[in-house]
Amino acid sequence: MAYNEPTLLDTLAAWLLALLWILPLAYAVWTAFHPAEFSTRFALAAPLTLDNFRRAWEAAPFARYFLNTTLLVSMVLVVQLVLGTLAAYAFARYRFKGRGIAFALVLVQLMIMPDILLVENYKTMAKLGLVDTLLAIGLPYFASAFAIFLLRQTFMGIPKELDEAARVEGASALQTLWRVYVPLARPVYTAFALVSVSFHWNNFLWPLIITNSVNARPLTVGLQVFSSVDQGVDWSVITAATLMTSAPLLIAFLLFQRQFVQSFMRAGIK
Amino acid sequence: AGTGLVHAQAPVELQFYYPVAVGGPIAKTIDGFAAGFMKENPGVKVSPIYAGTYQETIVKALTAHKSGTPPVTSVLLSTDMFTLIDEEAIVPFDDFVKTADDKAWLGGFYKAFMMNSQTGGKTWGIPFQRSTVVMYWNKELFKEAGLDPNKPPATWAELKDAATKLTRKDASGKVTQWGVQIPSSGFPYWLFQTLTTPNDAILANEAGTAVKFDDPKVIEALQYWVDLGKAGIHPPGVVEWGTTPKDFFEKKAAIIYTTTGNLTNIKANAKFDFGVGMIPGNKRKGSPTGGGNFYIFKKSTPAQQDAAFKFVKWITQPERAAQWSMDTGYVAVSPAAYETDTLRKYGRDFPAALVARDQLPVSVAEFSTHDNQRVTKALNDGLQAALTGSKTPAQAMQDAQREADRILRASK
Amino acid sequence: MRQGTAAGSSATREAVHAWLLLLPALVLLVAFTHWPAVSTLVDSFYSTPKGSRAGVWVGLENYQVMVGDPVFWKAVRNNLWFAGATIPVSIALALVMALWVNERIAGRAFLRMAYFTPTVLPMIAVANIWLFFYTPQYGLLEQITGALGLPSHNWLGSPTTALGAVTLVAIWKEAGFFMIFYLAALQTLNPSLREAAAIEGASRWYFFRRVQWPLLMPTTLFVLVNAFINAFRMVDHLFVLTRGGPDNASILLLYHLYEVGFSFWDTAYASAITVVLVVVLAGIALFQFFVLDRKVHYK
Amino acid sequence: MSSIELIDIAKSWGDATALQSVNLQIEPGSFCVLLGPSGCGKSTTLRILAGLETATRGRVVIDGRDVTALPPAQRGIAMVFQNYALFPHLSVAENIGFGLSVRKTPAAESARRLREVAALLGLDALLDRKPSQLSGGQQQRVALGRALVAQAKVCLMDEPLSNLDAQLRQDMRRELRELQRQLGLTVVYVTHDQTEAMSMADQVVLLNRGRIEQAGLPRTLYARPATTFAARFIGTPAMNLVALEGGRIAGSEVATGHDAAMLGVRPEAITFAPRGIPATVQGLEYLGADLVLRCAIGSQVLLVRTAGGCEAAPGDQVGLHWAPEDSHGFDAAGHRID
Amino acid sequence: MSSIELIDIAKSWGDATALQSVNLQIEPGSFCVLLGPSGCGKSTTLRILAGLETATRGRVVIDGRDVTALPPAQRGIAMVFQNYALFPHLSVAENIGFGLSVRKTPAAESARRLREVAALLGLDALLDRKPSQLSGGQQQRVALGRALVAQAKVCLMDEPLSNLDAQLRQDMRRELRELQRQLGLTVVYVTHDQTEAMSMADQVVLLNRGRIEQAGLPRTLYARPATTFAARFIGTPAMNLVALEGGRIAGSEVATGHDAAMLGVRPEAITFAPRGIPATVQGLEYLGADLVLRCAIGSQVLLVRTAGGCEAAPGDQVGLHWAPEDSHGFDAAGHRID
Ligand SMILES: Nc1ncnc2c1ncn2[C@@H]1O[C@H](COP(=O)(O)OP(=O)(O)OP(=O)(O)O)[C@@H](O)[C@H]1O
Ligand SMILES: Nc1ncnc2c1ncn2[C@@H]1O[C@H](COP(=O)(O)OP(=O)(O)OP(=O)(O)O)[C@@H](O)[C@H]1O
Ligand SMILES: [Mg+2]
Ligand SMILES: [Mg+2]
Repeated sequence: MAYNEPTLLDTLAAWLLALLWILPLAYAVWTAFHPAEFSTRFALAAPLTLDNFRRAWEAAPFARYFLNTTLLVSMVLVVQLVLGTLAAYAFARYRFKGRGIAFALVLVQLMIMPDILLVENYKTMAKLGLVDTLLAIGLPYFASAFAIFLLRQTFMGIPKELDEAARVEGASALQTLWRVYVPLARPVYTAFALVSVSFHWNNFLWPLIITNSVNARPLTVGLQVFSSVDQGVDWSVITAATLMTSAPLLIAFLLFQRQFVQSFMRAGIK
Repeated sequence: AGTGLVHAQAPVELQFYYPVAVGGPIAKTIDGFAAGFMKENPGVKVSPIYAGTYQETIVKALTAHKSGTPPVTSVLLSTDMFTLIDEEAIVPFDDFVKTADDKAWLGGFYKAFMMNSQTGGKTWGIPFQRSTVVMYWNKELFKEAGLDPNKPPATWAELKDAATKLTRKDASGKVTQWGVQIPSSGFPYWLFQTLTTPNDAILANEAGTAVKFDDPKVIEALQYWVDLGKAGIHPPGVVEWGTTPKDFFEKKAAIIYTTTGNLTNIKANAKFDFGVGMIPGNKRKGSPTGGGNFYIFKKSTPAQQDAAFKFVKWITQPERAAQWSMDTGYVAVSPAAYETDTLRKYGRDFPAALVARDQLPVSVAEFSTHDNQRVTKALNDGLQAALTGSKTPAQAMQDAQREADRILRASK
Repeated sequence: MRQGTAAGSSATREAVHAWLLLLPALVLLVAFTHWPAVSTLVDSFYSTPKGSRAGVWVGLENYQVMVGDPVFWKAVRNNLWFAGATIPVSIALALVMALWVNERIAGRAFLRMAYFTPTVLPMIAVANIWLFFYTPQYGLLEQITGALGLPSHNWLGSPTTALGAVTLVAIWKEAGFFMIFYLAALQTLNPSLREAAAIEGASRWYFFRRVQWPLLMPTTLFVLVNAFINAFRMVDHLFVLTRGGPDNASILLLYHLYEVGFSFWDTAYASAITVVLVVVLAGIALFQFFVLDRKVHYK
Repeated sequence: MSSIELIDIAKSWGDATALQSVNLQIEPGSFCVLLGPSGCGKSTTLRILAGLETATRGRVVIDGRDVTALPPAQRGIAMVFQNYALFPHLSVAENIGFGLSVRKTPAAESARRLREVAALLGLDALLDRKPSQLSGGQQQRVALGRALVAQAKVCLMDEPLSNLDAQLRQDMRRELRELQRQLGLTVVYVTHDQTEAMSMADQVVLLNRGRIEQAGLPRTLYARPATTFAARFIGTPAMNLVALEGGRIAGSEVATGHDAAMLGVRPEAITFAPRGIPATVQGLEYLGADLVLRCAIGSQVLLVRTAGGCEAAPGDQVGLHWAPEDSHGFDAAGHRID
Repeated sequence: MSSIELIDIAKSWGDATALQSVNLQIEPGSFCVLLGPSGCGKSTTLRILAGLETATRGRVVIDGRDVTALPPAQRGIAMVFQNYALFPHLSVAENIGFGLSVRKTPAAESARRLREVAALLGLDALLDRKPSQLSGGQQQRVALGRALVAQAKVCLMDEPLSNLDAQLRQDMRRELRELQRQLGLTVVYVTHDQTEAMSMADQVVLLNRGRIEQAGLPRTLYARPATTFAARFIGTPAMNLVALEGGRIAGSEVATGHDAAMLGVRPEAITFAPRGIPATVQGLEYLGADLVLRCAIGSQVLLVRTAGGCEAAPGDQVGLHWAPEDSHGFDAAGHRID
């Protein structure tokens, strides 16, 4: 209904903010498709070119990197979601001794910068013989405090009646989780998936350090080639490479943002 | 040639980390070298591993080292030598230099490059992708300013003079074109050496245990830099390294100081006639070298180290060095490389490429000490403080000196 | 009596279930976070090992060094400033964005994507693009201010604006990121509450203040804790933009920590900074969490 | 006092049609009850009136003003939602006072009104509770309270008493009706309870499958149902509808003197008379005050309501009687024949 | 068939006491109705039985097995929630079939049962809808369907018909009762509708403020209320409770022959008799089939239920009569005097 809908003023403000926010992307698009001399000048008559993309594509085995990255982010996402869901459920719906401490221990992961743990984790991977594998890139991120925390908050907000109804129907804890909590938290899963995929798609330092061969290396390692500033920033090729690597993410976002539209909690509970 | 009789069935694994610090298909060139080497040495399997920027490469290398599985060899900054020695991560090359041929090879590099590769009488690194700072100038702008485009400033006084003429302002008094631009972000100390060296000051001793930031000659050099800014012919504040070439292309700066590694880039993107010249002198001429050396890691097996040595020697042979220089814009590391046909021809067609070489005889080591990055930071902070006007040059350098002394106390 | 034990055994069973659910995550956490973190703590009481010279026990010396380290204190001050700006601004922006794109606003899909771009774009590229925006003379900002006839300014190169400039990038990055979580949370709110409020004649602001905001508290708590931590963790863009300069004007704690750890290779001192950083962060974040969690309305 | 007019309202979601063409006029200050089977469109009608749902077609006029395109807040209405729609994080007092604080009613005034409403609804002791700490009926009362406290000129109530016990419900009915009269409210009230409809309504509107089946005074709907649907829907137990075959009760020789397809007689209009129409008791249902007998005549079955104390057993033979004015004739299409 | 026993159950949340000490025995295969005013603890009792709430004290025994500490899934029960608790993300079919698929009932079998239940509840056409696309009554039927399809031995229903129209409700009642008999279910049923309680229950349990006020056969509760509370609660309109002063109706000279503090007479037990007790009609309420008159005797007011067709007007003088066996005496504490 007309109620609470954004006014014209809102729409204007929202668009203004959006234009500001998308400026870097817009700049990337402009620069990537134009010759280098137009990377700082915005002339409508500027000729279009795909040369920047060609240069970027040739600089590293991007096809292989795409494959690696896709495998990596899928693996990480799936494991994060599974482990995060289980743990979040325990925190949200069980009362047990040590819950506060366990949760604090999980939260602490948020504060510890993963890069600080590089050396130790490298040692562990070396011991496990995992150096230079996709698994090694993902392993430290499998248990995500971020996911656990987010899902806990979400699960706590799911009406208790639905949990009760499922249990009365004979569902075990895991069945309840799978059939009630998970589907109801779908927008949040979508949100987390987008964020996790974006993060691991773009994660750089750890993958660089723990991998050596093209077989295990992700996209960002290829992308990094262009960021070298010893000879100055070449915006044309950086932006082309960025668009090339980020395009799948942007498209995925456009597709998945629809998942947010569905709201569930309308009926069934008085 | 007959030294390495290796069993074919047990190839020696040779992991080799390299950074990429300039544009271009560097990975392809390196892979090509590796393949070429393996063809000639079937007993060795070289795996070149791209390891990011210099900084990321050393993080990767030292992380691996600390976990007991370092690469066999790696290209790292020449200035990381002391750090690597202190970490006991590398071995000197001297142990592998056995034959006369080896000795000749080792003696064949430019002295300026070896300054950063040797200490305490030992050779710890072999120059590979080396550079130096040179001056680029826009000939068109020179013409417009009524200067001789083929006669770049050769002294501080000339530089200041030319820069003054080259500075342009619009009606509102806003500068639209700077006379000269010396970047000061990231590694200001390196660019600063283009001022201290001509002023006949050497910032660190060869052992890397003492620095002389508060030397009046150093302060004077800094004062010159600051004065360029105060005179309104050099951009104020800290100037970004990464955008400096672009500033040059955009004619926002008529003269810039930057690495020879930028030559290819500038050649490709400058839409005007430009010149490459030696850094203007004052009391003398001179510029620091920079870039990366090969190191051999201690925790690898003797067989691997031997193979690495062979590889390093192979890859720095004049033909390879020449090719590398052409592909990347780095300075070839030995005079012999410049004697090769390829480079000779290249130099003929593109004389600017030879400026760095010509400058090498007066070049000095890139600033490096024990606890290198920490001391460097002290210097960088001081430089930036002076350039942004929050301290006087003298004050800034005295503070930096005090800090450096404190840090280096432990190394003495 | 019997009832007591029956209830007791059911509580035990619950606890066993809960721990089983937690187990996989906890094992990985301990292996890849807590264990290394503990060894960091231990390292902070030793001197930095150099080569074959193992670290020796130095007690609190590394911490004393920290207290006397002016760069550390500069980083602390900068970081507090940075946090004070990024946390409220990015949360507020995220919320406003989410409220907008949750409604049937014109061009909703585009707006959502626009706000989300900071999360999608890799930091390497983003930082370089922002570098262009900030570049004096022909940078985007200059082109705009120049068109308006304002004087030129070296945003990243002057100590007065460098920190503000990197803060802006952080806000840009964070707001779009948190927007996603607010958006997801808004979708799980019961729409009939909006109808009830509509009938009561509540204005949008009132509805937001009295209904949406309190019901979004679980998400706000999540976002707040993360924003707080990120204010101390988000330094990637510094590597490209200012490297903490000029003269440490934009240095942040974690960047300083990286310098100490990966440039100076003073791992012991880095450990000490890590320990302090983690302890302070954990203290504040856990305090936030455990105090606020009680006040948050969950269903 | 506000008048309400619904003009040719229709509503569908995709294939699902909730309302077909509803035309309705509600007098200012009157109490209109919407009745009808589950899913017939009562709530939808209310929600369109409130502006919570946009009608697919038609106009809503309140007080002569076309409000079709107006948001709910500008229509000057209060509403009790069928699903309560309480704010889960607000206390009972805050829930009830929500609208008051929106409208910035002075504190003293709102406190007074809150107190009054809470007392009326028996919620005094629960004002600090959250909805989740209330029983179903208590929640419903809070929802009712939120609507009452607003004192809007038009009040829409969607089954506001369905979860209350009989006694409370009766009290509430009386109070509501009183309040409505006092304040001159126009109330549109959905209920499935006929007693409620009958005792409270100035006008009863009977909906069936998204159409108005009959609208009028309660007495009219009871005494002169316009269709068999209306006849069957109103009254408990429902009106007996007996199939006729040539004026006789189907399967029997009993002539009725009606030339209709169906004959309707209310169970409470039938009395026992020794010389009445002979019938057989087939079963009985005990309802406390009443007893409902199932009696067969020919192939047809009639329910008869009698006093609870009555002694009867299945198999008994009884004589049934009803007055001619208590019988209603319907044609084959189910329309009343007069 | 399962028996149920509640032994000394108490429940409180902090200060708020919902149940004080409930002892209840429910026969296997019987239909037990919980009655009581809003907030008296009916839902709480059901929830404790289901294992959704832990009693503060006491034990729950089902089929002789102490299930106090058992989780809901292991108690072999089905339940209709007062607030439905439908899964918003599942379709009607999936909601109803939830328990079946959780228990891995074979597909053919579940499809059959689903079909049957849907047909029974008139939900056939709505099986693919989401709960948000249903009307209130339809949602309630889905909730009912979910419990019925399970065919658990014990079925708990919390006001399962409150949002249905009278007709559907009557059909449902009959169907439920039939199903219960057929399958031998033990049903515990909460309602606020006395007709429902009276017509369906084998045993009625009247709760008041967390205590059992009276439990027994429906007829007993109606005919012999143990307390004034029970007397007033059961029956619509409620039983008249007239204060006596020395055996006389307060404020009048009418002697009753009772030595009690209160005299109870049901409105439907009162008839008009020219020579009855003189009274004045004060008001009337039209209920369709019935008319309820408010008549004053002395300072006391009595309700009288009479046929809807009766003509009476306020101010009329009437004579009232009731049989001695229809009058109930209560002492000052409200307990029945026999
Ligand atoms: N979580 C809770 N905290 C405190 N009090 C509660 C809570 N849940 C219920 N109560 C109180 O317990 C009492 C009994 O509640 P219950 O839901 O059993 O009532 P009920 O008999 O089902 O009433 P209704 O017919 O209105 O549904 C009520 O007074 C209610 O306010
Ligand atoms: N969002 C929707 N999508 C599709 N159909 C809907 C939707 N909402 C309601 N309906 C259908 O519209 C019809 C009318 O619904 P409405 O809620 O008005 O019924 P009602 O008369 O209030 O019934 P009840 O007495 O059961 O509450 C129902 O058949 C329902 O299934
Ligand atoms: Mg409805
Ligand atoms: Mg209840």
